Amino acid sequence: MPFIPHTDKEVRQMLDVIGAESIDDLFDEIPDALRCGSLESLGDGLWEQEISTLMQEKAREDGQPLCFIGAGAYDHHIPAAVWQLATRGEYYTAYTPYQAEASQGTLQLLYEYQSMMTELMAMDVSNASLYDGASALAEAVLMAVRANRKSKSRRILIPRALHPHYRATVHTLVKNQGIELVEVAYDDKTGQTSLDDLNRHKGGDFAALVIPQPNFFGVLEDVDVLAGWAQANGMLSIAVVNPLAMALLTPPGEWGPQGVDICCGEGQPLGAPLSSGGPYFGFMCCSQKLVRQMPGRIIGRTVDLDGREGFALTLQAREQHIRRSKATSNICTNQGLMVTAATIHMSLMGAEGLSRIARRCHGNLQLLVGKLTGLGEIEPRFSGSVFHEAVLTLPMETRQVLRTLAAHNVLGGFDLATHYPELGNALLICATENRSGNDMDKYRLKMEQVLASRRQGACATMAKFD
Amino acid sequence: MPFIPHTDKEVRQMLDVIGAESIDDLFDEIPDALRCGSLESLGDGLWEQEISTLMQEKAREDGQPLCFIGAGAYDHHIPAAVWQLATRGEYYTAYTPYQAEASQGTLQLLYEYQSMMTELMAMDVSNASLYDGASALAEAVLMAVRANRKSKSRRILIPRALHPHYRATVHTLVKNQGIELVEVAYDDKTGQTSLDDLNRHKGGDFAALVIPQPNFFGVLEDVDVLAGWAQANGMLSIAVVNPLAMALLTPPGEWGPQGVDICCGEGQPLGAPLSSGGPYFGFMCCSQKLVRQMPGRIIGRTVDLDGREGFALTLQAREQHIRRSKATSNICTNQGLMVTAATIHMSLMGAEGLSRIARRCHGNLQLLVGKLTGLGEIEPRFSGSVFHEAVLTLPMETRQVLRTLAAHNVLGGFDLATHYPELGNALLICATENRSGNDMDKYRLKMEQVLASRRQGACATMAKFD
Amino acid sequence: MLIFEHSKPGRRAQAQAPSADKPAGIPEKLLRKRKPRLPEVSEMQAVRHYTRLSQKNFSIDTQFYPLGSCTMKYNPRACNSLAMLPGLINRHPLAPDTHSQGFMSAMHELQEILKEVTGMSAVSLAPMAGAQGEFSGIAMIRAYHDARNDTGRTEILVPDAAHGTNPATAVMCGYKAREIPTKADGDVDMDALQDALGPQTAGIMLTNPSTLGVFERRIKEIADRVHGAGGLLYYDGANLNAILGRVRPGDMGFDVIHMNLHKTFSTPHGGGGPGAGPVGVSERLLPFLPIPMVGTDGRDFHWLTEEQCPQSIGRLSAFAGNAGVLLRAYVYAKMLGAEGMHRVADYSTLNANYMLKRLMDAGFTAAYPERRATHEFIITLKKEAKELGVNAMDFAKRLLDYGMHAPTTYFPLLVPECFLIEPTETEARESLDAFVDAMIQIREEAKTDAEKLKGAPYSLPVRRLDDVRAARELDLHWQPGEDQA
Amino acid sequence: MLIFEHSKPGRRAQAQAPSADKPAGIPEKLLRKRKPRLPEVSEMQAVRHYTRLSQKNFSIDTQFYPLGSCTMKYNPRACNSLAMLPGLINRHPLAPDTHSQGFMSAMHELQEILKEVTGMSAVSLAPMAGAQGEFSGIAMIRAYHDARNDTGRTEILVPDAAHGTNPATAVMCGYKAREIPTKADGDVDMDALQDALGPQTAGIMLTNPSTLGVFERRIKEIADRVHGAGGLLYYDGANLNAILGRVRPGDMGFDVIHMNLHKTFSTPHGGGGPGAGPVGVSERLLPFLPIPMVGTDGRDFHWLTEEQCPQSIGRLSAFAGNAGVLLRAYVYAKMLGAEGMHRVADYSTLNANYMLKRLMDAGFTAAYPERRATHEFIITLKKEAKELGVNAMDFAKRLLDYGMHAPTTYFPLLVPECFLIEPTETEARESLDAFVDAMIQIREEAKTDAEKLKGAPYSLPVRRLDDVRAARELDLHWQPGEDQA
Ligand SMILES: Cc1ncc(COP(=O)(O)O)c(C=O)c1O
Ligand SMILES: Cc1ncc(COP(=O)(O)O)c(C=O)c1O
Repeated sequence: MPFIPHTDKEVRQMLDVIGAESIDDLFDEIPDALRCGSLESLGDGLWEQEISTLMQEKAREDGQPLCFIGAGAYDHHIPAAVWQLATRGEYYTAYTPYQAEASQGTLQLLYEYQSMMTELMAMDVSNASLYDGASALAEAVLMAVRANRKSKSRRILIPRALHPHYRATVHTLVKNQGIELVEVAYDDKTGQTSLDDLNRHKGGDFAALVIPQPNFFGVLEDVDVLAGWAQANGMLSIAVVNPLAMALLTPPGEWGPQGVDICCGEGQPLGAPLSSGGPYFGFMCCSQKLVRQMPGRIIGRTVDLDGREGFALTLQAREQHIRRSKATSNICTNQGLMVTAATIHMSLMGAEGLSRIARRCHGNLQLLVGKLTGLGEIEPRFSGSVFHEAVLTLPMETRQVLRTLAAHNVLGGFDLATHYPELGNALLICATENRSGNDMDKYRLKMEQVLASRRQGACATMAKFD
Repeated sequence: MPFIPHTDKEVRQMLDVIGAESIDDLFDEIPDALRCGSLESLGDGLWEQEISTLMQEKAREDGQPLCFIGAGAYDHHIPAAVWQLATRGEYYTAYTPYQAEASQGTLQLLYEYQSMMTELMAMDVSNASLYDGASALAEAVLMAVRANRKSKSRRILIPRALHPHYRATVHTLVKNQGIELVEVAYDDKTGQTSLDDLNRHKGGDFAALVIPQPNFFGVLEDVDVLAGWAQANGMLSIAVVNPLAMALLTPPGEWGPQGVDICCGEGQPLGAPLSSGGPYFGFMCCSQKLVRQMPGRIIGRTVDLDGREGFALTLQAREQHIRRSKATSNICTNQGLMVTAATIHMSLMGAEGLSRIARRCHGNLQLLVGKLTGLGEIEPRFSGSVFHEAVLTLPMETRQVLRTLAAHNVLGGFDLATHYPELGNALLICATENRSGNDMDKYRLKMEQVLASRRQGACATMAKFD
Repeated sequence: MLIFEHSKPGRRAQAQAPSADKPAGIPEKLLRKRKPRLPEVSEMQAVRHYTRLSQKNFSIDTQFYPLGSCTMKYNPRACNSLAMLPGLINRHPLAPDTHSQGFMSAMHELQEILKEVTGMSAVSLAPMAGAQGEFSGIAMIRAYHDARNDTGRTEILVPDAAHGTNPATAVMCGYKAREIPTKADGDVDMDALQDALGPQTAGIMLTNPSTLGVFERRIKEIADRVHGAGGLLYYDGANLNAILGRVRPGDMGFDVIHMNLHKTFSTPHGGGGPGAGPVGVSERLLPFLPIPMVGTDGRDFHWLTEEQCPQSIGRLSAFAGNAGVLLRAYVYAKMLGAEGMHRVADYSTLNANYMLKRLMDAGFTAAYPERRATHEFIITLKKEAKELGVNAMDFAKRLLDYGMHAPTTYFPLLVPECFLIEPTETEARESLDAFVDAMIQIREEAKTDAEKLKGAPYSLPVRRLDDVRAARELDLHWQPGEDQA
Repeated sequence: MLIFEHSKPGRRAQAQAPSADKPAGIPEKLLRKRKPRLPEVSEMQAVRHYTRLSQKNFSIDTQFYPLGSCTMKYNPRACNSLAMLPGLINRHPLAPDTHSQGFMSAMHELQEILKEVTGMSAVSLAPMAGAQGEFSGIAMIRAYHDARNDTGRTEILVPDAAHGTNPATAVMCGYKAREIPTKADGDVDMDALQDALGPQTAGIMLTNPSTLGVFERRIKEIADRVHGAGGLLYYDGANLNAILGRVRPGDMGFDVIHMNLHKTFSTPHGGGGPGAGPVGVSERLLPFLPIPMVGTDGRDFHWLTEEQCPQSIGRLSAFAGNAGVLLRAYVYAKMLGAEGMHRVADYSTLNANYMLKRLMDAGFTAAYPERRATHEFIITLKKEAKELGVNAMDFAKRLLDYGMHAPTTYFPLLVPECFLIEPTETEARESLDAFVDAMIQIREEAKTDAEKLKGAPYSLPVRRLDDVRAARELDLHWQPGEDQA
């Protein structure tokens, strides 16, 4: 019986104290008719060696391909110290710091995290995390609807150039409250959110405009204009940003005449491994005046009975455990451990380190685009300047190309066909600092072979190449 | 400059305090003629991402073969908790507990380790580690020569059936003190140390007899007889044992009429990964009366000024930092972290757990021997009962067999040809609990193919099989 | 000392980022002008700072942590290391199926395991915590009614003892949350329930055992009545630990449930997450499960998304939820097997009943003295508050000095001066005894020096903190310049 | 509380070992009758116990640790994780070359790196710590003389300041250790050296900078004289950190050296090891290097053993030394590169000189006030002992209360009331200042309340321990039955 410390003798002694005959007796309030069988389909438990072997096999099976997919999850180097510290039992096996005095480690760390995020985003306040980037945007939308006193509308302007999964997630999470997402088109040439299309909504009543930076295509938006437009039209502005990019790009707090109202995004680039999509964490910052509308935990600095500095959960009156049905959100457990990792990650990298990584990724992307377009039949799809990711147009079906590349253990990028059929044979690529020059050359070579075999009309034989 | 915290400003300020112009000035006592160049062949430093990639490549290169080699290093399962705890900074980055009050963690752990080892070996006292099993035996030999007041001899009886690398190591480490190792033959039929050969030395003046259990062939010695023989002949007895086996087999403290005087061995099976042969740790226990002859650190329990229990290094008068040229050994840094792991490992396994693993390994060996001898042309070499390892005789050159198996990523065992040419085509095999039935079947299949292709006189074509 | 106070301009952890070129092709106006003032520390300074900070936490790995409703049981270390194997941790969420069979096979098997232990027809692993599981569940109930054009249902019933996430979730799904009172014996007030039911009832959210630490005995009747009124039953799985292998939500009549894998399946709480809150449903809610899920043709595994599940309530996250947490739960479940699963409930229940009995024998007041404890139970310190002038908070803070984390205090709200105590199955009897002994001791201290108790804790990095000031004089981040002060 | 005191008969960490058959084929008389009384605890109990125990340690990751002669610098976390990559950690030491090229290439490159930084002709990585490196070095000197039939050499010269391992090593190699005194300025007494030299001289063991924290300026002259007498020079590499990239032992005239990779190359000290003590030699000692080493044909790598090295002093361990430690050193060296290596000496020297100056300015007494500090230095608290009645031990224990590990005390033996202080290059100036401030503060405390100081430490898990009792009433292991007491 793994993990259970009781000896037979103790069980008998404890039952004696209780005054019960057997453990079965302790379940005597459960109606007989409801009792279940023995879960036998679960089989025997494995001991640690067996499960280790099994997991190693599964890990091996997935083959560690060479990956040029970004699309919202990025393969960054994480300093070894980050997870060696974050998995220390004292962080790993504690819970939400309800007893502040016994949780100063986590609390101070979260306060430091909030400090780092407000700096990075140039915003007034930060919460201590939400689930992920997509759901954080949903919370931001709900918050904007609550907070925008000027608007009676439950409508939100959301760019089509925003990550399609984010749009889907927001839809799931807000539709039941009657909130409507109105799509803003992108400019077919630049890939930026279309000002023309936006201007169609001028004068309309919307609670907020969502502004991605960079957008899903890697294209950089003209954020000053967009933030200014929102303000001028009585809407709140919600930034959705890549936090690593913010070491390099103008942060949301400085967009337009007075910065955005809310900013949020995916924290994964700050120390979370790819890990099949999670756990990551959503971050959220806002202006001071909106702090009481913020969802999630917030940590404050205060003093103890002796006047010594200490940290505690604060503004709990926003939260479900106090406010119940009137809470700003139902969120309870959030992504504490990922924030622990992110805080350590940011401490190790510093502003200069993050900026260097951002520049390196960006440099790699440019290299890769150069290598692939150098093959002659591949073109950048958009003219807008990009950061870290870009869309290419291929001379043949993207799905076909990717499948052949994958057979050679190269994941060539993200196929835009499903979400943006209007783009034709479009491919979203990314090359983080973890991709070397050799890696990119390998990609180029494989791509060259795909294109060559297409010219020979013999794509099917490609698998023979090496 | 990795790992150096100084900013340029600080350097200037610090130099000002010192009253120096530059860092170069601080080296002005080094004669000019001795100054060296810039070490440029070392090249540029790699950042963490680069060295990570490099090490991953090297690790991949070695291919994680299926391993049936034992021969003194065993691929056991190590509970995940062991190294997650042992690499906690407080254990990993502390040093020898010279300041006892600031090192109670390590000190108590070492005291617990000593307690576990005396229990496992049924001996009076244990030290806190030596380098490895082979060098521990050398220390035991030196200790026996110092301690055996009855004998004036500097000669030691050492079985040929002891690990050849142990014999070589002991030779290196003791020969300069004029100590002579006299080999005792093994019985060609049983594989046990030959009593007949031993009796040739009856009445001779020897400081000690070394008794392995099991011996290098995996064969179990008749330890009661050997320990009794040593005592009867005025020699000290030195046991060299596999600590895991001691969960199952009679421990050295109970051999013969009154147990051995010294026991030592390789601690690796207690929580140290294979890791290319190290770091492991040597353990050593002895009878109470020899404690002041023991090399290495020893921890004692004592009290503090308030009468509270605490732990400290003790009997330091044996050690080089106090006794200098009169110390029992020159050992200083030993294998603390490995002992930390071993202590946690033993706590998790308990006596029952160790015994189960020992039995499982033993069961696997028997399975494997059965599978291989079932092929018809392979025979067990010795008739003596074995634990965990065994010698087989092959119908063709061992080296050739192993090479072909290795080409199929199976490491088939240890070739005895170099160290025991008299054994002919002999192979030492081992199958720990980490080898599954499938693994053993794979070995059998590959061996079958080797034998088959030999029959067809076409060993060279073997590489084509799968 | 804050990490910022270790910072010096120009200091860097230089092993962590090589120099890099100026970014090409990005218009100047989009580039950041002023660097964010993140800490500038050496690698060792960061390591030392966060190592020492960690030591200021209580945690399962260091203390008994009987925080009711949170199931703070041992988190096996193997779950951590196996979920972090290079091949798993480096898998991109959008990797093609050809490079995902290992991962997907584990996820599929986890779906099957969770179906089996809960008695539901299908499971989606997508929700990222309990509250998101609740959201999915209630959204599915809504989708179900909508699909049947049964649009007049506007209320979700919630017992007054329910966790705060329940009513908050109902509201997030566009419902009104209506409270149902509890009877003195801890069961739902059936009359009040009957009164509340009607054509406006979309469903009810229950956990069983309830947050009062007792098993709702009339669950079948409740199910019948709610179903009779056209509503559906939602099971809040936070307390699943109590009944694993004993009784299954599906068999009790629930239509939809969530599980807290960070509780029942022992994934770590991480100082506040990440968790995972998979949802299971009965046949009729199956079309509405959140995506993505893993499907199989019996040989290979593939993702089920919008295409295959057009009626799904949709996507809850950018990718597939907290995959790394799910892997940990998978490892845990595989290690337990059928028998281990069963024993979780057995021993967590044994521990709770033992503690309850010992506390009652020592003169403490059980909130539901006539009832069996489940995996947790409640005592009320009302009497002590009145007679000795020390309340539940004082006991809680003083327990910290005794080296134990406090139980959940002041929740559920309906029990005054309440301690919700959950020892979990992984605690040895010694911990339970030590807790009871500490409680007795603290009561003695209260008798002789109540004031002293009110000053507790004394042995922690800080003494009792001023929450009021924290909320009034908001100080939510470090201010540049502080380190120079 | 000892782990044994958490034990209960029959309790087990059951995830860790499945049941197994009775062993077949082993004669009954060889089987153990009584089980060893190892702890019987649950996995959580072990984890909790050893997590909490760890918190009772000072370490580099938690405190400033200026333990002279030990080079307690930051141990990069990447070295740990990369040396523990699955492929590396699972490699069997006897795996064939076909399955070892990755590992061997790293070892070969490390040999080359160490040659370069020390200026020696060849390096063997075999020794498992400094003392075993010393053994190998002196054994090689002996082998050299023997090979030349120069058998009358029976003495190894050792300065009185030398580390204890030096004379102990000489004896282990069958030599007599003869002490050479040090002059008041910290350099070796050349006259005494000259007197000691003779046909009986096998060699001399030196470290430079010496353990007195000063650079031996007349090293070339010493080398000439010792060589002139037919002896060889051994370099104790414990202090290599001070001179990396500034001066090389090979260039100073040493014939053989060891390095402490756990010092200079920042592999962790692990609470007392493991270390690694590779040896480097000049051309004439090359044939005698300990085996195994890694050789190469320019393309592939192979082991060099007895066969290729018939004159080798032989094997020092069962396999190839502390390979995992060597991998950590390799990673460290690769991260540093040429420039990083150089900076180690620069900044460790800067830190030491800064601390020395600040302490002197504060009125503390340098042992060698006229000399530059190297990477470490000595102060003597003789004056404080006399005037205030508190000795170096009292200062040391009180420093612990200030949250810093004490320097090395009472070594080298020739300096009374001695503190050997080695800050290392990875400490920030703040740590150095905090140490100096603490020393000043402690001296103030001594002036007002010397008795209090003698009771230090006060803030650690225990107060000052009774070493005398520990050695007199030997209690070296737990006794079964204690837990029942
Ligand atoms: C009874 C109950 N329901 C729901 C929840 C919410 O779960 P989570 O924190 O994972 O969102 C909790 C957890 O705190 C709980 O205890
Ligand atoms: C000067 C000096 N020489 C030799 C040694 C011995 O090294 P090790 O402890 O690695 O055996 C040490 C280390 O303590 C030392 O400081």
